[in-house]
Amino acid sequence: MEAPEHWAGTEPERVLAHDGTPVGDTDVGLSDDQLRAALRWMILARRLDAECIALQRQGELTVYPGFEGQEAAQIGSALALGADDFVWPTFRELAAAIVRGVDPVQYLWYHRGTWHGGPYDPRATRFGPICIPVATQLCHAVGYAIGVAKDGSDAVALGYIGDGATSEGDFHEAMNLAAVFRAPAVVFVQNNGWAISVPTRRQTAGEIWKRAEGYGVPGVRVDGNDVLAVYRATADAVARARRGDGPTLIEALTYRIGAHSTADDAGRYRDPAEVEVARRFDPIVRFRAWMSASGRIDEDGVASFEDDAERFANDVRASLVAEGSPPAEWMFDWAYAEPPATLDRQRREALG
Amino acid sequence: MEAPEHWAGTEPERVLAHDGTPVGDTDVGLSDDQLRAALRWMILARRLDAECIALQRQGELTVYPGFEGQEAAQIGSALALGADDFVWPTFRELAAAIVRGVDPVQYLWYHRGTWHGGPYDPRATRFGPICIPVATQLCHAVGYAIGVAKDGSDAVALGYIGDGATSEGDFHEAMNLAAVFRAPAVVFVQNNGWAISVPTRRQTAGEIWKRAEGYGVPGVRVDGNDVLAVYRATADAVARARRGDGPTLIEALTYRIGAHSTADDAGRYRDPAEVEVARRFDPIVRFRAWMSASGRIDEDGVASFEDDAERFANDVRASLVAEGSPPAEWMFDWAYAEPPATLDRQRREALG
Amino acid sequence: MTDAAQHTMVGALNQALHDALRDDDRVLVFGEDVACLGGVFRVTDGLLDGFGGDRVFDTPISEAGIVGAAVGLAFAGWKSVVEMQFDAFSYPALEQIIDHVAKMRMRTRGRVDMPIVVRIPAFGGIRGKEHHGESPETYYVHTAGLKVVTPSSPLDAYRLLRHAIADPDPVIFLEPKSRYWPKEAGELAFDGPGIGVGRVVRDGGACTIVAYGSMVTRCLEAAARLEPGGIDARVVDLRSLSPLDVELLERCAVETGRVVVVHEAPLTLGMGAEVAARVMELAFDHLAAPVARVTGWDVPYPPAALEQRYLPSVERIVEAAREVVSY
Amino acid sequence: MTDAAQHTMVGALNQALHDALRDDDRVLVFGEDVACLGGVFRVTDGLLDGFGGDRVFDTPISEAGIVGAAVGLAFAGWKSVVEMQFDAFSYPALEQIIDHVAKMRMRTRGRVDMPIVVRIPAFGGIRGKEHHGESPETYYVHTAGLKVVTPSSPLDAYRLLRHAIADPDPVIFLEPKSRYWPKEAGELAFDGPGIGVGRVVRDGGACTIVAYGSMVTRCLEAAARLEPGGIDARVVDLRSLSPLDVELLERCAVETGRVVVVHEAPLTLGMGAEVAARVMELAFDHLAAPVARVTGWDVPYPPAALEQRYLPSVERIVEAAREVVSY
Ligand SMILES: Cc1ncc(C[n+]2csc(CCOP(=O)(O)OP(=O)(O)O)c2C)c(N)n1
Ligand SMILES: Cc1ncc(C[n+]2csc(CCOP(=O)(O)OP(=O)(O)O)c2C)c(N)n1
Ligand SMILES: [Mg+2]
Ligand SMILES: [Mg+2]
Repeated sequence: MEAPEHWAGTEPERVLAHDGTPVGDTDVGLSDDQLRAALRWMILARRLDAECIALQRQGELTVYPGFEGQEAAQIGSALALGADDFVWPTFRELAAAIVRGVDPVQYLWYHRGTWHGGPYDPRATRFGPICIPVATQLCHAVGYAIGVAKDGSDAVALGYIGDGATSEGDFHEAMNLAAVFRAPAVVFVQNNGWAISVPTRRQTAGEIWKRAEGYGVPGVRVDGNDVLAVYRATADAVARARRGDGPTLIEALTYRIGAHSTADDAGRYRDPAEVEVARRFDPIVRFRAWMSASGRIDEDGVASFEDDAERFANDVRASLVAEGSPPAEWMFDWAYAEPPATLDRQRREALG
Repeated sequence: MEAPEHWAGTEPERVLAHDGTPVGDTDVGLSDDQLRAALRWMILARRLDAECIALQRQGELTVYPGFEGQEAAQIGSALALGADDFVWPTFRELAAAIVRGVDPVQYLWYHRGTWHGGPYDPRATRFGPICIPVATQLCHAVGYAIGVAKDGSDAVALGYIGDGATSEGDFHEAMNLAAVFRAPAVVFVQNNGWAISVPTRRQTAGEIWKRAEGYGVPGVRVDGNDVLAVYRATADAVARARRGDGPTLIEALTYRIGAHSTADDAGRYRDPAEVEVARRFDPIVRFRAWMSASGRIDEDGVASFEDDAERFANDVRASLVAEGSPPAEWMFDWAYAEPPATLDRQRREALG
Repeated sequence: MTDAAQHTMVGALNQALHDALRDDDRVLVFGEDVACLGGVFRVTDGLLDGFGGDRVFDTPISEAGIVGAAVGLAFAGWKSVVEMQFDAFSYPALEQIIDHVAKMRMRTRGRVDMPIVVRIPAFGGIRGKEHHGESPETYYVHTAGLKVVTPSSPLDAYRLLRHAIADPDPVIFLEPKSRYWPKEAGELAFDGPGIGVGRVVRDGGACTIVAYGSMVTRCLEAAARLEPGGIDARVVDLRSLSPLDVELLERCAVETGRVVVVHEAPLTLGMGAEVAARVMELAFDHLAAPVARVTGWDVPYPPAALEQRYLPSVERIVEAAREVVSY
Repeated sequence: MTDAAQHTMVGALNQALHDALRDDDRVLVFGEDVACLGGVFRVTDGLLDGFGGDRVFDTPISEAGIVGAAVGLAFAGWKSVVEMQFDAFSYPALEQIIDHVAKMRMRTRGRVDMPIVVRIPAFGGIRGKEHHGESPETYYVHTAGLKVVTPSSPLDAYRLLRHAIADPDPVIFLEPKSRYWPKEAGELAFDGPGIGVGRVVRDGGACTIVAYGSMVTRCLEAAARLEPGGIDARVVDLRSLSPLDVELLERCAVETGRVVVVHEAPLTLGMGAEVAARVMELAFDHLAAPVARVTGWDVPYPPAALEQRYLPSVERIVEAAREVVSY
């Protein structure tokens, strides 16, 4: 196998070849500092992902869905957003979350079973609550986009979604509503080849980006392991949305290197050889190769990022394991703005 | 306005120009007798539609959704089906129903408020129950198609749906499932320009037939007022499905001449001028013009069809108004295969 | 608006939407056919003209998308009043309502309110087609995080809808179709009992008949029929199905000792079950008879020809009241 | 299978599916991740190898489509056993279930059966993520036309699933996740009580504790704790939530005069409401105390860290039993 099978078909937009040699204009609008920051985020994210898997094994997290291999897709797209833009994530966008400034410890409250959705402030961070029912968040993204446009803001909503989730009715309803209302929204599909045990070819018989035309909106297929291409495709879509030209559907071809989650045993349904092939297309290796070849970073620079990553991961672990259990009152505090009398009685029974 | 606005964009497949002059191969696989039968069905259907509206005005039907203007779309597609093929209708396919041999009186039990879904035998008639929650029937069509294929039958399922209903998640899920399982299904969209008060342009920003490519299946746009073109497009799709080559999405451009239903006042949202324009594209006038011009039928022939239609409509009326109310037992007889004890008690209370 | 003014429920609801749009520029009204057409029941008639397409707009046929969009709009600070065209057509939105509308506030630890009103023309009795006469209240009342209300009269419809739109929590607003057209005289006013409060619409000491929405009138008719026989029945309009006015239920149960609960929805796990359970919990020692439930049967809602054989009739209500009184 | 054999509920369900596929070649098993993976809980493990991809297959992530397809398959004479991966993920299919699965038989005047089984890993207690610990039974039990069952033990899980698959009517089959792994010894057998029949799992005369699914074990623990205090509690496993075994409820209420009902679902309109209402209707004169409901709170299901503060604890059940007995 040359490459993961779901990458077949239409060639995706690409700036860097798999080995890091440029095949397109590498000036995607990122300064050298920003490029170094992107590489740093990718190194930090991967290290954090590994730490989370370790934390889960040690019982500090309940279940954790890793994102190894998807760093370019998440970080390239997240970096293309402005401060006012709003992200509507699934359950696998921890990399995008930290880039957007979400406190990883608060984010991990979710995977620790401390609180639903992530207790960070979604309005302040412009990062929506972790969303489990697949595809439902896209409807929120579109509604939000319609709403900010009504206020004359030029903010954009970006909704992440996986390949498997595109089979849900909510994907369709959200896409169609976004198109009809020309909502300033970007639907970013991370096609990582798998939906738990189901490969993309059994999820759909077409190419996901091609669905765009049916909605009358632009569709883009991009190499999701090429951070520069992902950045450019997302930046273009965001600019289009800001201009008032409506939504864009982006399919980013990437790969889920790990199992679906720490609760999953991919060995039951996936040939390890496929993963080995996919590893040859590592997004960090590729970007780093170009960064050094183009003299933008040297060994020491990378080493310092790795040190940062080590510290970052250790800090997250330290703060997370120090977190206690939430008070039981929390069950009752936010079910309603003012709890009805009947619920107050239950609260007393539960806490008293 | 030259033509209804939702007909703009991609030119639909067409055999007869609006004035009835051939613009394509008129040999679509129908013998002269079959062509005359098609014209006869169209004349009968329109007359029956008018009768139903009268019946509703006289209180013999509760609410009735007319199909004037959609005769070619419904009859052309229904005639392209084989005896074993199965139709999954919406609430507006009375014309297709009679072509398929459904007893119109039994069908109208539904609009009379006598029984849900139509009390005709859906298995014997190969015509599914009248379906109200829009788009839901497409999932049934696809499941049925998957099922008959498992039995090695070469039967095909055809699901009708309206333009408005294509915005529902079930449209998407059904299309995607059909494509993934290469189900022998045909999804036939009657785009009549309106979904109650919402015009197609506010229902979707794209062209409906173009959604097909996103699912990896063929899509066809056909002139829904050209019975020959509709027949050919449907026959091709049915043949493809029979061959095991999977589903097809057909968008038939037609027009809803009447209001959404007898309960609707289209004057509140639709410019009557638009209807006048649409009337110029009458499917019966067009087909009849070609039939006579090509010497396939003469005035007497048409007159005899109109007499048949008159008799047909009168017979339907006579039998329908003779129908009494259903016995109250029916409420309890079929809720479960064997009613649970608790329900038996309710039954006695209700009937005793 | 003069005291003499006569209002239908459709008119009162329309006025409530109009006044809410006027008083709060964060309020939006959208759904299927609500703008140009003014709704299939005309409840939103004229709102497009009055407030423009930015605040009152038609959507594609996408109930899940409509409700999901309302969730996103809430994050952007908008208060959505959406319409589900008929009872059964709210079911495609149940996932969005149960998973997000009801839970988002708790999920975000109170940081994000969900001031969403989902208007649903509900219940039967209008000779509607299949899926046009259902009583969906149980699905919503059982869902923690939602409030569920239903008016029984035009004036109360105005008040309840204003309260629902002003509420920071999501409210499922069930409109009794069969009561859309009867008139009531009086002034449409916001003040008065809000959500969570039931009301006694007829006083009496022999028994309490509990109902809501479309059934309240029938219960009043039943009470009138019972009077000559010496049974003066109290009639309670719950108004708020969630939260329930348990204080009122307790008081009536204690004072009358006999309770009948009436609704169109099927018996099993219909509101009557909760009312019966609460009454027993709160007034067991005062009950002289078991709480009687007069409801629709445990079968799918029947066609128009049979709906009056399905819905609680005045006769059945009278019968049940006589039984609890003579128990 | 020898009598000594030990079975987990996962194993018993897997065997039931295997045996149903073997005994009836019209049975199909499909859903998300059920074939290659064998289900996220391994309930469908090995079925693909045993019966091939034509009868056991994975689907795209489309709950509405999956259930809708099952309806069409029923018209083609197939009996579908579909899996909704977790409780909350059955909500996207509610429209298909309420509008079609439950009503198609009546709609077609009995001409078309809907032999569909919707398997749903349900209830909480496994420290699951949001939407992975809900109790959806009320939504289904209130829907006329459906049957709803839930087993509490491996042997009964086998029996109930076989009965569900053999039933001509649609059955919602709720699997208590938290009881998937404990073992039970015995022979997996089809015969024995079917749908509509509850069972007494512990005899006793002081009071009756009614439960189902995951809560049955806790109620047995509670009963054991009550015994030393001289309270011999009877424990009833409803098994069938719809139809309800009202004869059994009546008999137990009459014989013990005191009833406690326990479930994970929120109090309001949870099964306890129906049980309480029925018990009052059927045994009012025999009741020495109001029926007590020990349930989840009326809030969204909490995160793992708090779920044991939400679920009925053995202590709360014991407490409630003491109260009804000493009432
Ligand atoms: C409505 C719904 N159905 C089922 C699930 C269970 N589930 C969780 S993740 C998942 C697979 C998602 O695959 P994909 O969309 O490709 O995202 P990925 O896991 O690859 O990031 C499924 C089926 C769910 N979360 N929501
Ligand atoms: C799920 C659902 N939502 C809403 C409705 C109410 N409704 C009935 S017909 C209709 C419009 C359908 O338009 P279209 O699909 O174009 O079919 P047409 O009426 O033009 O034949 C609507 C919104 C419904 N029947 N089902
Ligand atoms: Mg994936
Ligand atoms: Mg239409």
